[in-house]
Amino acid sequence: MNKKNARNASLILALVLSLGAASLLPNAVGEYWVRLTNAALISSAAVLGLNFVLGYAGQISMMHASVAGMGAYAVAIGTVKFGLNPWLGCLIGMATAGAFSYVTGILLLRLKGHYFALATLGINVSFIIVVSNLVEITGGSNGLTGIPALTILGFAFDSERRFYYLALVAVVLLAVFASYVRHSQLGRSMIAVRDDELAASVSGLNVTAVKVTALTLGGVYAGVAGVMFALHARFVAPEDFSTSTSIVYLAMLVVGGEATILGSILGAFVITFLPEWLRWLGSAYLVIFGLLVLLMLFLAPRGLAGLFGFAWSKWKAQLSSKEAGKWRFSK
Amino acid sequence: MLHCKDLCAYYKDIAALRGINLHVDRGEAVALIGVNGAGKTSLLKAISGVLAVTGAITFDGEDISHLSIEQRVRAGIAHVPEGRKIFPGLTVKENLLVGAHIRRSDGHLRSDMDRVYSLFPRLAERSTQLGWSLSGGEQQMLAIGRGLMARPKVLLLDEPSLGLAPRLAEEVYARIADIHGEGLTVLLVEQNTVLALSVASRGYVLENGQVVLEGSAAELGANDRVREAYLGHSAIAA
Amino acid sequence: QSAIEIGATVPLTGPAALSGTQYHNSLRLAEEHINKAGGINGKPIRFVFEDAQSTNPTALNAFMKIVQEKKPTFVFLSSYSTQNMAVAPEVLKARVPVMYAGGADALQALKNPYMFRIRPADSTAAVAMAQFVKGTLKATKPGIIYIQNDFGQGAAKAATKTLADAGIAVVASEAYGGNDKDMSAQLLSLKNKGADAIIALSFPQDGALLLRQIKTMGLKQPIVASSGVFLPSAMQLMSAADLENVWGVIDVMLETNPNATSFVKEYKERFRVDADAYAAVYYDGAMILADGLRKVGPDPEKLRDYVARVKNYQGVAGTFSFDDAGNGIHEVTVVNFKKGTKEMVFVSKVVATP
Amino acid sequence: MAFLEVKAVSKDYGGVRALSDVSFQVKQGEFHSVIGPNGAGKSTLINLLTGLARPTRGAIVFEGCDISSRKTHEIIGMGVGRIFQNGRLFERLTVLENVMMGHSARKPPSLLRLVYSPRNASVDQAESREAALQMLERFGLAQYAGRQIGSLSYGSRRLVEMAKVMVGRPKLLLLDEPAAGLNSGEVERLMSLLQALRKEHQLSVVLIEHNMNMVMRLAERITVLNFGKKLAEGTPAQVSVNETVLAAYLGEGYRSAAL
Amino acid sequence: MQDLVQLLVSGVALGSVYALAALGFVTIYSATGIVNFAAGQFVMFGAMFGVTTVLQLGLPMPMAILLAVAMMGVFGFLFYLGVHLPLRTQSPVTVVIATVMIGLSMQNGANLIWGSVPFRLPSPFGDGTLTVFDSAISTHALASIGITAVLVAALYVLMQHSSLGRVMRAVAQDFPTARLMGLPVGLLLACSWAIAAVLAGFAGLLIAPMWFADAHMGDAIALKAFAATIIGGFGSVPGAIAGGLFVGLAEILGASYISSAYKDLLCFGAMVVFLVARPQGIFGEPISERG
Ligand SMILES: Nc1ncnc2c1ncn2[C@@H]1O[C@H](COP(=O)(O)OP(=O)(O)OP(=O)(O)O)[C@@H](O)[C@H]1O
Ligand SMILES: Nc1ncnc2c1ncn2[C@@H]1O[C@H](COP(=O)(O)OP(=O)(O)OP(=O)(O)O)[C@@H](O)[C@H]1O
Ligand SMILES: CC(C)C[C@H](N)C(=O)O
Ligand SMILES: [Mg+2]
Ligand SMILES: [Mg+2]
Repeated sequence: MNKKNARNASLILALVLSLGAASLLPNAVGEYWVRLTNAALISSAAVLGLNFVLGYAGQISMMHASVAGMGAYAVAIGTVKFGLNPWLGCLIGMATAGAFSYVTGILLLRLKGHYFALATLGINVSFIIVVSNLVEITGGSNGLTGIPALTILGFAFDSERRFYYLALVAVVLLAVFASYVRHSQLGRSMIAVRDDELAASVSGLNVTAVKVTALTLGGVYAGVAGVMFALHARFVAPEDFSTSTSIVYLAMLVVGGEATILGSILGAFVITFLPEWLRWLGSAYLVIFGLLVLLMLFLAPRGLAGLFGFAWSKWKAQLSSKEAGKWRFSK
Repeated sequence: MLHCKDLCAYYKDIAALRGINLHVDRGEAVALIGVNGAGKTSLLKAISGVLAVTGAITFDGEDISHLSIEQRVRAGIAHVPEGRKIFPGLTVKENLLVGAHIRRSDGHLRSDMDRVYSLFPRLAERSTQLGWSLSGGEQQMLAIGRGLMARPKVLLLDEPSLGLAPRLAEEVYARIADIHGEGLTVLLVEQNTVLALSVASRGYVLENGQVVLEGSAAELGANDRVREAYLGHSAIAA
Repeated sequence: QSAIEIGATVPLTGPAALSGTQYHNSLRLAEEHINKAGGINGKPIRFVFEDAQSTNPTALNAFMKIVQEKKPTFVFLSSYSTQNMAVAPEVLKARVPVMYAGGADALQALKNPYMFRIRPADSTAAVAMAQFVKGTLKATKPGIIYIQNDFGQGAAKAATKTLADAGIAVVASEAYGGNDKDMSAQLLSLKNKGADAIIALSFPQDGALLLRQIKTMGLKQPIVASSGVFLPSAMQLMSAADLENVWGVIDVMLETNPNATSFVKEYKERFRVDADAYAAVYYDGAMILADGLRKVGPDPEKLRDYVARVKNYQGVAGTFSFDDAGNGIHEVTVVNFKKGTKEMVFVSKVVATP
Repeated sequence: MAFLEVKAVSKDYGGVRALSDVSFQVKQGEFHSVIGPNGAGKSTLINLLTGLARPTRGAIVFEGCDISSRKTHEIIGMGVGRIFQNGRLFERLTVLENVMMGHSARKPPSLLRLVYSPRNASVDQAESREAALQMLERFGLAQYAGRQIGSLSYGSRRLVEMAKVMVGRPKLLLLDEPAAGLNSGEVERLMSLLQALRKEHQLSVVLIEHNMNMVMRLAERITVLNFGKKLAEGTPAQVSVNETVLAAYLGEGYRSAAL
Repeated sequence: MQDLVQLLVSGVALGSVYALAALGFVTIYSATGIVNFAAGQFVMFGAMFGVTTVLQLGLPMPMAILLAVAMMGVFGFLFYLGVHLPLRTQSPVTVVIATVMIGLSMQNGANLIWGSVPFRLPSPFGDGTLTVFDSAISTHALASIGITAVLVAALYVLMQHSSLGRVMRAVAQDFPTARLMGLPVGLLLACSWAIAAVLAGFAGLLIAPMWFADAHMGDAIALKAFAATIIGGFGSVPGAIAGGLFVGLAEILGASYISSAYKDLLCFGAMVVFLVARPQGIFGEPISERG
């Protein structure tokens, strides 16, 4: 089936490109830019996760930052307070984030649309309140410092450049898995649920189960992001995972292109870099940033990936548009 | 009254209409028939302005190709769309009132309401029920009623009998005949060819975006190819 | 010849801009004065500003950008503790000395040899407040109300401890969120628990709101509030009535300091707002730095050692003597207000010993 | 034992009584049709059969177990397939993917399966894809496989929906006006297709249709509803001459044509 | 007991403010089907326009307020042209993010125009304090409760019982079909935005004297107002009131009887529990779907 080949082709292409970039980039640019790239990669992980929840299953989750926070704090507390090995911390972090999403999913997924959105917003707010008040465990609003760096056989990911490779590999793996899920029956089911819950359930889907799966999967991805955040900044504080961060993740996804893997990553990069590029504008730059993103939405309402996707969908349409008229009488 | 010249329409790169020529004279009732995917709905959409086309559409002698949907409605073209498109959150009554919105409430509003209610008594019973909860047929009745509330000069009907019980379908067509008798011009798409030809004076057969056959109802009814493809057993069924 | 570039990450957008703009101004003023006075042995000095915004990652970005692009010999950080905390590890990596004004104790706990605080630590102020409540107000059942953030939580802890050490139990300790607009519940519980004095640990705007609501609710207890509440930006939000029976424990009362008069005057003329404590300390910081540059030259390590050794520097904001925890200022000022006016009256200077 | 048994079922919506104690049975492999005027309660009945609504009173027994309080996906999993009266498909999926969704009636998707046995997962994938393509072929939709649903005409959508349901290999097929939007030529085609599929999979069918031609030719038994009550039940022959039915539903045209 | 009364009074005052802000959400949602994340910034602009007309231009109070509200109306109209119109046909999520982004610009724009120093807007009702059931409440708070009530009633009538409201809802429920009915959809949407902006304007003008006005006042208010909207049931005007009071009271009572530090947790926790128990909010949404 040519469609599948094309899909794989584009995937492999993406891989090659990113690996190519990997080897070059860090030496090409200054440390500050590598730092931003790392930040963007970390966000990419989170947004790839959000893409399952919103892009595919169509649930507007406004707690994504807090889920990442769960992961981040799990590592931070584990390593700082209990002296765990960071790698073990990572696993715990991802597990915590996943479990957290799973539970909230079970609790909240009867809620539809905006009701779910706000309930999750409430969760995120609550998360912030809790972590800023459990001073003994979380260090309160001062946050937790002294998180150790990851190391393999003596090689520590403690500089921006070194961390870059770690983040890159992680994101590529996450992206590949995401596309694997998308093109499985599970991926289709998520989209089906988004399009029409009634029809989905009548196709034999347990709608709630599908949503919970999407949320949990997204949670694990967010967990990875959180874990990376903690091991990158080596410092976590409540405000890093506030609702506004959740909204930023949403913005990244929409700007990049809902329901597309490429878009999730593009969006994360654009929204991370754009404000930095605009710094020269002085105190007006956040105003301009907002307007620019708005402009992007006008020009590419289906997201940046939509622009890329357009050409290729055109070509795809050609394959199928050979009007084979059906049971017509003029034989 | 309504003239279409070389209408062509594309969805991205799929051709839905390929050079349609058609005319509906004042007070006429014209039927469009054709297999699904032939382009019937697209043609109605083109006339009401939902679908952008190339070619010329004139109404009452004026070129309306450049007019917006709103303007065309005000000019007197009402389109009862495929798939009912009832406002789910409005009651039956509210749906009808929205249909009548373009005519600043002239005196006839009440009487028109009553007319629709007498046409479809079921709607009167359900007048305070929300649109989404109506049965398929009830929605269909509401869609037609809403179209009539606009007091159009020409009424575009896309499969009005769809989902209606046989008896009601006949009734509806009898009413359409009445209204038409009162001078309303009608252009209708119908799968139930027999019914369609029972009110229509003329008809067009569409296929793959083109008019392949055109003639009076009688001619079409007599045409073997039409009988074979569109009348089939339904001739007996009706 | 090329100027000596000094980095400054200052919050210019978001809520933190409130105090950020203050020292953005005073640093620019300092730059002028230094250069007018012949610069650094003839070389001009130049401040390179980056917006730290109001979150940690953005503060970190700003710091990294400056460090990478300018390789500055010295950097000024913001006055927000959490931002300072977030940047700390990078400061150590970059091995560049910095001055900051975040108040939290957690900062000095880092023992980061490159970080110097140019403000009384929040705990210093809190301890002073506690001492004042006990000593002057003779309160036996004080209550505390604090803003729920690094500053409030830290200060509340310190105050409670000092009082406890002095054998005084805090009868009620109530928190409110930085965005809260109605504190009546918290105030009511202070009242019911029979507090005979209220320690208010607040930021500027919520502080003003708090004092107003205390009056609306008709609470009569004497109130001792933290420095943020008496910054000009907060003062203009309050009426004389709101300030009745209120004491302030503030970083510095510029009006009482002869060295400050010209600074205050010029600042007002230049920026058409009143200078506050934050403006003052950053100005002093810049001046201390200038001296250092003149004496030891633009070398980070040498500058670090120099600042660490500064003792009894008389600035517009008071006396700077850096201890080995990197704290520059150890005294705070107690003030209150002339009846029926908003005019600040000097009460005492407290040299707190944490 | 009856294959499907509807026992004295009633359904109220606030003031509206959509169904009032309706009973009938469907035998294994039977082709049973439900007809009645608009608003008689036919779709409501199917909603009850598929767990989209709960009966106010009465019970529904399928293969011996009471499904009136089962979840929809459970009922579908038991081998019930349904199409909606006004066509419901997944706009963001291609025609092929839509039809593949029917497969989940037999094998619900699972993340664990994807992670732990990717091989089996890909086998399922291929399987459902094959099934879907064949079904599209039979419904004459093959050339639409790659298309977005939004780009199909009304009639074609109805057929895609049918194809999707059939991929789930149901034992009991519930059709709510499948012929609506098809012209008689297409209806003929649909009928022969239905007959064929029935034979292959020993399907039992409940058909709701206003197209009497289709009903009379396919149905073995007919239940007539009117205002939520059962008006009559019997063979097509019996029903088509039943005066009340003619009056309430079929109408004069039918009588004249029938004679 | 006496405390309880005081708490209830404060709670109601607070709640009515949230409710007032929530009305903006409700209008936009029920008239365009969009959730406006810039709503908080709308309120902020209302307050800031007040700052300009009252403090900076020094106009007499009634005139100043009228002018500020009028400016908001115009702003709402422009907002439609600049933000919603270009995205009319896009998925709601896209539009939601658009409102988020414009909100960011509005906030920082305000920071540039009006600076970061907060303002204290004088109250048209004076600074007095009344004692209701011998517990303290400022005259201003009392007045704003009254005004909120009036606005709510007006909006309810407009939306549910006027032909304008009817067509507005039609446009929100099915845009393409609304056009097919020949409704002046553009005009209607613009109207809705203008109305919502005016409501937000009132909210801002009433809030500023109590809580001060600065570029960042919007966020906190929006969060609580959003909660109120949801609890009440999206798109329901009476719901906005019920929701507002729920949030206001939960906040105050929670702070006093359970824990001030965790009161917002309680407030949102209560909300989540509430939603789980009643997924459609108090006044639920009538629209559902059927097979
Ligand atoms: N939104 C769309 N995008 C792309 N192609 C479309 C779209 N709508 C219709 N088409 C194509 O245009 C052609 C005509 O469609 P149209 O709906 O006009 O047919 P129709 O005669 O109304 O069929 P039916 O009787 O089934 O309603 C079909 O081939 C259809 O696939
Ligand atoms: N959720 C609901 N709320 C209120 N009334 C409802 C609801 N669902 C159905 N009804 C009413 O119940 C009656 C039966 O509806 P149903 O859809 O079963 O009719 P039907 O037999 O399918 O008619 P049609 O042939 O037109 O589809 C209708 O009058 C409808 O208005
Ligand atoms: C604005 C100030 C009150 C900031 C506060 N002193 C802090 O340490 O963060
Ligand atoms: Mg059609
Ligand atoms: Mg039905």
